[in-house]
Amino acid sequence: MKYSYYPGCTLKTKAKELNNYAIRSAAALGIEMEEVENWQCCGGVYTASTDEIATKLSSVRALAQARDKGQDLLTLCSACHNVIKRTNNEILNNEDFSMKVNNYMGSDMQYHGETKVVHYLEMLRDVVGFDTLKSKVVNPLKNKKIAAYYGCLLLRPGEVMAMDDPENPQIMEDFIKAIGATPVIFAQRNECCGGYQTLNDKSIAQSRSEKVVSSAVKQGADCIITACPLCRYNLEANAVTELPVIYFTELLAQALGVKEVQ
Amino acid sequence: MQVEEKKEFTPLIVAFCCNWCSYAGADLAGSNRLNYPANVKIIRVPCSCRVNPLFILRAFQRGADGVIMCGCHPGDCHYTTGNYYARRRMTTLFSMLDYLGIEKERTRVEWVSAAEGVKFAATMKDFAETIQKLGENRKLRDLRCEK
Amino acid sequence: MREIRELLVNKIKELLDNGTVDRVIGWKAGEFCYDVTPAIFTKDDSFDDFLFNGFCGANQSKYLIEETKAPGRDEPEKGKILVLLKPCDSYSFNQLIKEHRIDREKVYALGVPSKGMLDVNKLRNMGINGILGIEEDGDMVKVKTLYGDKEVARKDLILDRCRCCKGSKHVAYDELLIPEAEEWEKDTTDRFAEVEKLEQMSAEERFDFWRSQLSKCIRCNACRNVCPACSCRTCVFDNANSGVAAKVNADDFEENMFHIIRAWHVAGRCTDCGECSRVCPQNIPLHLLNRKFIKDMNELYGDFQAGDDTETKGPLTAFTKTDAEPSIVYSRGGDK
Amino acid sequence: MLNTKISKEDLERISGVNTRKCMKCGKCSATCPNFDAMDYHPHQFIDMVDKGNIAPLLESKAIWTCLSCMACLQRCPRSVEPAKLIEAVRLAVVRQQGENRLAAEDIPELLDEDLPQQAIVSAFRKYKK
Amino acid sequence: MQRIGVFVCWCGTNIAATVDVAKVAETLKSEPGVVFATDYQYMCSASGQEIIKNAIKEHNLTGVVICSCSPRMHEATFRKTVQAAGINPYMLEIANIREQCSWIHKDKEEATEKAIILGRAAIAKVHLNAPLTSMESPVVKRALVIGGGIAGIQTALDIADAGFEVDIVEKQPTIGGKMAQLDKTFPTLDCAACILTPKMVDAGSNDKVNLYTYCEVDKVEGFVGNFKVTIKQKPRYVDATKCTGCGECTTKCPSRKNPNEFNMGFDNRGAVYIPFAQAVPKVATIDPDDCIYMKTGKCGLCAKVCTAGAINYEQKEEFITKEYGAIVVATGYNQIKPTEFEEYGYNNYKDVVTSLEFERLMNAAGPTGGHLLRPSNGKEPKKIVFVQCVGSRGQSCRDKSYCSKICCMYTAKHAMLVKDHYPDVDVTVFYIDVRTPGKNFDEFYRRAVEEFGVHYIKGMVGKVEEEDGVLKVQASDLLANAQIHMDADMVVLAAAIEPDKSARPLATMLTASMDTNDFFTEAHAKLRPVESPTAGIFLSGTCQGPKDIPETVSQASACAAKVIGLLAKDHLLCNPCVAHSNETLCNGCSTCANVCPYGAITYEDRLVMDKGVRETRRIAVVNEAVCQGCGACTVTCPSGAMDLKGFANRQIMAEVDAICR
Repeated sequence: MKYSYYPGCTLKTKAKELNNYAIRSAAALGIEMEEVENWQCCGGVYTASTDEIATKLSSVRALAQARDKGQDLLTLCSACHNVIKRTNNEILNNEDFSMKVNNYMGSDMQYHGETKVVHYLEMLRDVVGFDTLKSKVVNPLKNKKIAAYYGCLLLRPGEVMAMDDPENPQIMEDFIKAIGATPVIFAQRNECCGGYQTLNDKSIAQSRSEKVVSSAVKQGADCIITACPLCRYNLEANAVTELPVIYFTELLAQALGVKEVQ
Repeated sequence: MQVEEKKEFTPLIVAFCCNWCSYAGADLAGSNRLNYPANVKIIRVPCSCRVNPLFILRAFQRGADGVIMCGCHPGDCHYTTGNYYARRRMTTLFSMLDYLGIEKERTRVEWVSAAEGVKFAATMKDFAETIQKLGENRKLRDLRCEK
Repeated sequence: MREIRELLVNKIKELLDNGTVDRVIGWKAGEFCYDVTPAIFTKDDSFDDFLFNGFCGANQSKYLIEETKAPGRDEPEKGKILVLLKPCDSYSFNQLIKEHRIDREKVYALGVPSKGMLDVNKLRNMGINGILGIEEDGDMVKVKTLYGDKEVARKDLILDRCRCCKGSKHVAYDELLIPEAEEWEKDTTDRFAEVEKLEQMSAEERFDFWRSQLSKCIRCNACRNVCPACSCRTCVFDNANSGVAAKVNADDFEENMFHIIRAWHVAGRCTDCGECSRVCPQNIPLHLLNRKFIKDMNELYGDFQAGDDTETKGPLTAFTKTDAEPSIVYSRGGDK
Repeated sequence: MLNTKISKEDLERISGVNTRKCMKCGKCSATCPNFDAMDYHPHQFIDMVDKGNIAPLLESKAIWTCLSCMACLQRCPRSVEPAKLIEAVRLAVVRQQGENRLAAEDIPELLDEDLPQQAIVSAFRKYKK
Repeated sequence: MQRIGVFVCWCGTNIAATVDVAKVAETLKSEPGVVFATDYQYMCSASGQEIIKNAIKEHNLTGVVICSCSPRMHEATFRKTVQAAGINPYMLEIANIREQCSWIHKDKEEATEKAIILGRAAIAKVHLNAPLTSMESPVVKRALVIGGGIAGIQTALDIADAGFEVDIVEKQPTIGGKMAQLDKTFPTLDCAACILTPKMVDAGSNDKVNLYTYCEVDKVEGFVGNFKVTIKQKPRYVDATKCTGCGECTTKCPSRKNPNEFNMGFDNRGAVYIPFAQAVPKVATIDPDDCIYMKTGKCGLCAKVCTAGAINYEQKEEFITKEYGAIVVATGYNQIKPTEFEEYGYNNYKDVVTSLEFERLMNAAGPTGGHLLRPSNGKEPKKIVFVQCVGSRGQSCRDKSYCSKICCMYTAKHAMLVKDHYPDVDVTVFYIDVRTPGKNFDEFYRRAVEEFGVHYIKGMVGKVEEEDGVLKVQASDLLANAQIHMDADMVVLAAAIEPDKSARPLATMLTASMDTNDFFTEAHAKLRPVESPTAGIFLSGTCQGPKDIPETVSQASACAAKVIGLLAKDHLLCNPCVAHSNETLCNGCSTCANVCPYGAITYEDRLVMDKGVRETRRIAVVNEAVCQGCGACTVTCPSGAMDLKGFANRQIMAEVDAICR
C-alpha cells in the first residue's frame, strides 16, 4: 500500500521525531509514504468562514496531487489533518466553495474532492489493523500506563472528521493496547491544550495544559501520547505538573523495534 | 396605463400523489403553510402503483412541462408492495424517455411520507425550478394543443 | 434444405396419419418465392406447395392463440394442431403458455432446426433484382433472376436478427425433427451494440434519430399484428374507451406514443424475436425499443429472457426491496 | 478606528450560522474550557448577534481568547455552532485596516526554543489579516 | 350528460382570504355539464350541507363537486350529505382548494386561478363517475393488542369489559412493561406497583383476555375486520401449563452472572428466572444464552428441583395463527442509553446513571432494597445532580428532535423523593425549560422547589469528570451568566425516550405509517388521535408519541372505545373503489394476479360475447371483498381490461386533460 504523505511544516523542523518514527514504522508494516511534492503549509488552523478561499488552496493542491497519483492522502499532524480533511469536505459538500476554489486553481489542477484523507492512526486501524500490528510488535510496552491525549483537532467537528466517537474515542486506546501497554482514560483527553494562546495569553495555555496533565496524572498515567506538536509543546512547556509527553509514533517505533536506525 | 409585459414562461407541472402518504404530505405542507409554486397541480391516486405510463405521456401530450410522481417510502406502502412495482415501472419508463432523447429531468419520482410536509414543499419547489430552467417542453407534446 | 424439407414432410404425414394431430400450420409460397405465407394443411391436402426454406422466418406461435381456443357454441371440438417451431419461436411459444394464451394440450410442437433465416433485402442491396427463384445449397444460395443466375454466400444473406441468435436449443417441444441439431456457425454481433451506440449519443442526437425513424411510421400495424406478445383481444389503441384510441398517427406525439406504449406493453414479455422490425415496411428499427427495455431490465434487475420457461415472473411483475431508485436514470447512459 | 458597523447579516454570511436555531440551553458556555478567560461567553455571542448587539463583541477580549477548540460546536444540541460565529466576529475585526493583533516583529520576543512552527502559523492565521 | 352542481367553500377566511370564491363559482358555472354553482361560508356546517341537499333536489343534480378542504378531511361527511339527498355517494368529487391552494399561496389572483383549475379537474372526473355500491364484509369479533405494558393492558381490559375477546402479545416473559420498573408515579407519588399489579392480575385472570407472553407477531395478513395474524411463541424451555411459579429453580440455578434486565443490570439473575415477584404469568423462563445445560449439556439442576416437571430443554418455537377484527399497537418506548454523550461520562463513571436506572436504585424491590446507594462504592450520596434534556430537543445526529415530555416531571419526582427520604442530600436540577402542562403538574414541580428545597438552575451541564471518586460537574448558570463547577456523588441523566425497536418492522407488517422518529402516525393529529390511517389498526400509548401514565391510560381507553365501536358491528362496508376486469377485453394472461398483494384475483372460464362471437374465455375475476383498491393490476394489464372503480383510467386522464388545458 502506498500513500501520498503530507508532513506539514512542524514535522520537518521541531517535530522531526514524529515524522521519522512514523515513516520507519510504516515501512516495517509494509506501508510506503510518498511525500507530496512541493507541499505548502496548511495554515495551521482551518478558518471556519464561508468566504475564505485563499487560505485553503495549499490543502487543495496537496489533495489534487494525491488524486493525480491515485493515492489516498496520509496525514500525521493533527492540525494538518484537520485543515486538509475539512477543506476536502467543504469541496465535496459546498458547490459554491468548490467553484470558487477551482477558479483559483489552474485548469490542469481542477479538484472536486476525489481524494480520501486518512490520518496515520486511521491507517493503522483500518488498513494495517490493530490485530496485525499487535502481531508485529517485538518490544511490547508491558506495564506502561499510557494516557492518550486527542486534543480538539483530531476529532472535531465529529461529523466531518469522522475518525471516532468525538466524545468517547477508542482509536488511540486501541493503539496503546496493540503495542502492549495499558491505556488510561482521563476526562480531559478531548479538551483543548490552549493551542496558539501560548503566543497571545500564556496564562490561558498554562491553565489549560495544567488541567490536562493533572487529569492524566490523577488517573495514574506514566506518560501522555499525542499526535500534535503544539499539544506536546503546551503540555510540556506550559503545565506545572510534569509528565513525559511523547509522540505516539515514537512508541510505535519502539514497539516495532525500529526506533534506532540500523 | 400598464405596458403589457412579455409573458414569462411558467411551467405546468402535474404531480401524481398516492392517497396515503404523499397526498397526506401535501396536506401537511398546506396545514403548515409551506409555500410551493402554484403551477404544481396534484392528482390524487390510491397508490403510486396506480400511475400508468399512459397518464404521464398524456400529461406531456396535453402540454405539461414536468411530471412528478410521489408515493410512500419503499417498505411503507399502504398496500405493502405497490411502490415497489411503481419504482420498477418508472425507472424503466424514464430510461426509455431518455433513450428517445426526451430530457430526463422532466420526470421524477420522490417518496414523501405523510409526515414529510416540509419535504413535499421542498421537493415541489425544487422540481418546479428544474423545469423552469429546462424551459418549455417541446419534444413530447401534441402541437395541436397549442393555442 | 431440400433434405430437411423431405424429412419434415414425412414427419408431418406420419403425425397426421397416426392421428397425433389433425392439421399442421406450415408455409406455402406467396406471390414471390421469397414471400412465404403461413398456411394450414390437413391430411387431405397435397403437400406439393408446402415450403420450408430460409424465408420461413415468421414466428408461428401467435396463430396458436386462435387455433387452440375453446370452440364456440355449435362448433365441433378440434383435434391437436402441429406447430413447427424454430428454436427462437419456442421462446414465444413458452411465453404464450405462461400467459395462458395457448392451450398446451391442443398443440403438438415439433422443433425444427434453423441455420439463420434469409433477408431478401440483402439480395436487393447487392443489386440483385428481378428475382425469379431462390435455391439454398449448403453454404451457397443460387438465385435465378430475369438477368441470369447468380450465386451468393448464404452467410451474407442472414437476417440481422439471426446474427444475435439465441442458439439452436429449443426451450419447448414435444419432439425434435433432428434431435442432435448442431449449432450453426453464425457471424454474431452483440445484441445490445446498437442500443449502446444510441445511448452514447447526446439527447439531442437521440431525439433526432428517433424522430427521423418514427416519423416514417404509417401505422400499418404490421408490427403489432406479427408480434406474439402484442396479442391482446382488443388493443388499447382500438378501444374507444381506453382514452388513447387512434387509428392513425395524427402528429409527432402520437407516432412516439404508439411505439412507446407498444414497447411498454410488451416489456418483460418480449422474447426479442425481432419480427416487428422484419415486417416493418418502412424499415424502422423497432426492435431497438424493445431491446432498450430488455437491456435496462437485465442491468437493473438481473438477466431475464422472456419465454425461457413457463413460470418465472417477468421483471415488471416482480421486485426486490433494494431495487434502484428511478433517479438512477439521471446518472446512467450517455449524455451525462 | 475600528468600524463597528458590522451587521448581523454580515456575520451570519461569514459564519454560516443561523442564530435563530438556538434554544438557549447554555450548553456551549457550560462546556467551554476557557470560559473564565472570556469577557463574553459563547451563548452571549449567539444571543447578542441575534439581537444585533454587535459592537461590544467587536471590542471584546473573547474574540482573541477563544481557543477555537470547537467544544461548543461539537456539543451544541441544535447544531448552532457558536465557534463559527466567534470566528466570524474576529474575522470582521482583523480584516479591517490596522486591526492585526499580532505582527511579525512581535514574534522573536515570544519565541522559545521548543515552540513549534505550527503555533506561529496558527496564531498568524487567527490574529492577522 | 351529467347535471353537476359546484359548491365552493370559503372555510371562513381560510380559503376566502386568498381565493376569490365567488369568481371560482362563477367561472366553473360555465363548464360543460355544470347547472348550478355557488359559494358559502362553511360547506361542512349543517346549513352548508342543507344548501347542497336543496340544490341536488332543485336542480336534479346527478353529480356534485365541492371545492373545499382536503378530501382526507371531509370526503366522508359530504358523501353522507349527497346520499341523504338521494344521489349515490360516489357521484361526489372534492377539489382540494385549501391545503393544496389557499394555504400555500399568497397571491390571490394566482390562487384563484389554481382553484378554478382544480375545480375543473374535479368536474371532468365527475363526468365519468359511476354510482358505486359498497360490498359488506363480516367482522371477526376479537381484538389483538400488541404490547403488554400499561397501555396494552388498559386497552385489553376495556375491550374485554365490553364483552369481546382480546389477546395480548408481549415479547417479554411477563406483562407490565416499563411501569412495572418504576418506583413512584407523579403527580400523586403513589407506588407504581400498587396501581399496576391489580391490573396485571385482572388481565391474567379475565377469561376474555388471553395472554401470549414471550411471543412476537410474525406475520399479518388481511384487512380491517378480517386480519389473520401469525404469532411466534418463543421457547421458554419451561412448560407454562405445568410451572407453578414457585421459584425453586431460579434460586438453585448455578449460572448467576447474568445481568438482570429488570434491575437495569445493577444485579444478576439466574439463567432460569422470573423477572419480578408480581410477574404475570408467574412462570419461569430459561435464557438459553446463559443456561449451562443448554450450552454444554451438563447441569440440568433446574429440571431436578422442579417438582412439577415443567422444565423442557427440548421446547421449540411455535406458531399460532388467529383471526382478529382489530389490531391495537401498544409497543411503547425505551430510554436511550446515552453512550454517545460522553461529556456526561455515562460510559466511564458508574455514578452517572439514567433516570430509569435511578428508578431501580430508589425502588424498594430494586437491587438496593430501596436504599439509595452510589453504584461505585455502595455509599449514600450526599450531592446529586440531575441533567434534563439529554438527547432530546436537538438537531445534531445524536439527538432526538422532539421533547421526551415526561422527563421534567419525573425529575421533579426523583428530586422530591430523594429529599423526602434523605433530607440532607443536596439536589440540583439543570434545566433548559421546565415543562409542566398537566393537571397538578406545575404545583408538583413548585413543591419540589419550595417545600423540598431542590435547586433548579437554568443551564446545561457541559462536562462531567471524576476525580478521586467525586464527580466534578461543569455547567452553565445562564441567569448568573456564569460557568459553575460543583461536586456531585451521582449524576442522573434524563435521557430521551424513543419508540421500541420492534415498532418499525411491525409497522411494515401492518402497513401502518410512521414518522421519521419511528412513532406511529395517527389518522388525524387532532380528530383521530388513536387510529392509524390504516383501517383497523389502533394506537395506544407511547408508540404514537411520548406520554406520561395518565395520558397513556386515557389514550388506551379511548383506543379501546374505538375498537369496541368496530367490533360491535356485524358487517363493515368495504371500499367500493376496487378493481374490476372487463371481460371482453381481458386476455386471461394472469399478469394482474402476479402483482396483486391480496390474492384478490382469480380466473374463471366464462362464456363471453365479443364482437358478435360467443366463446369461452379465461377471464380475471376480482374478489371485491378482498381487493383493497391499490391499482397495481390496472397498470400491469396490457389490454386495459383491468380498471379501478373511482380512479378509472379515463377519469384520471380527464383530470390530466383538465389540468393541462
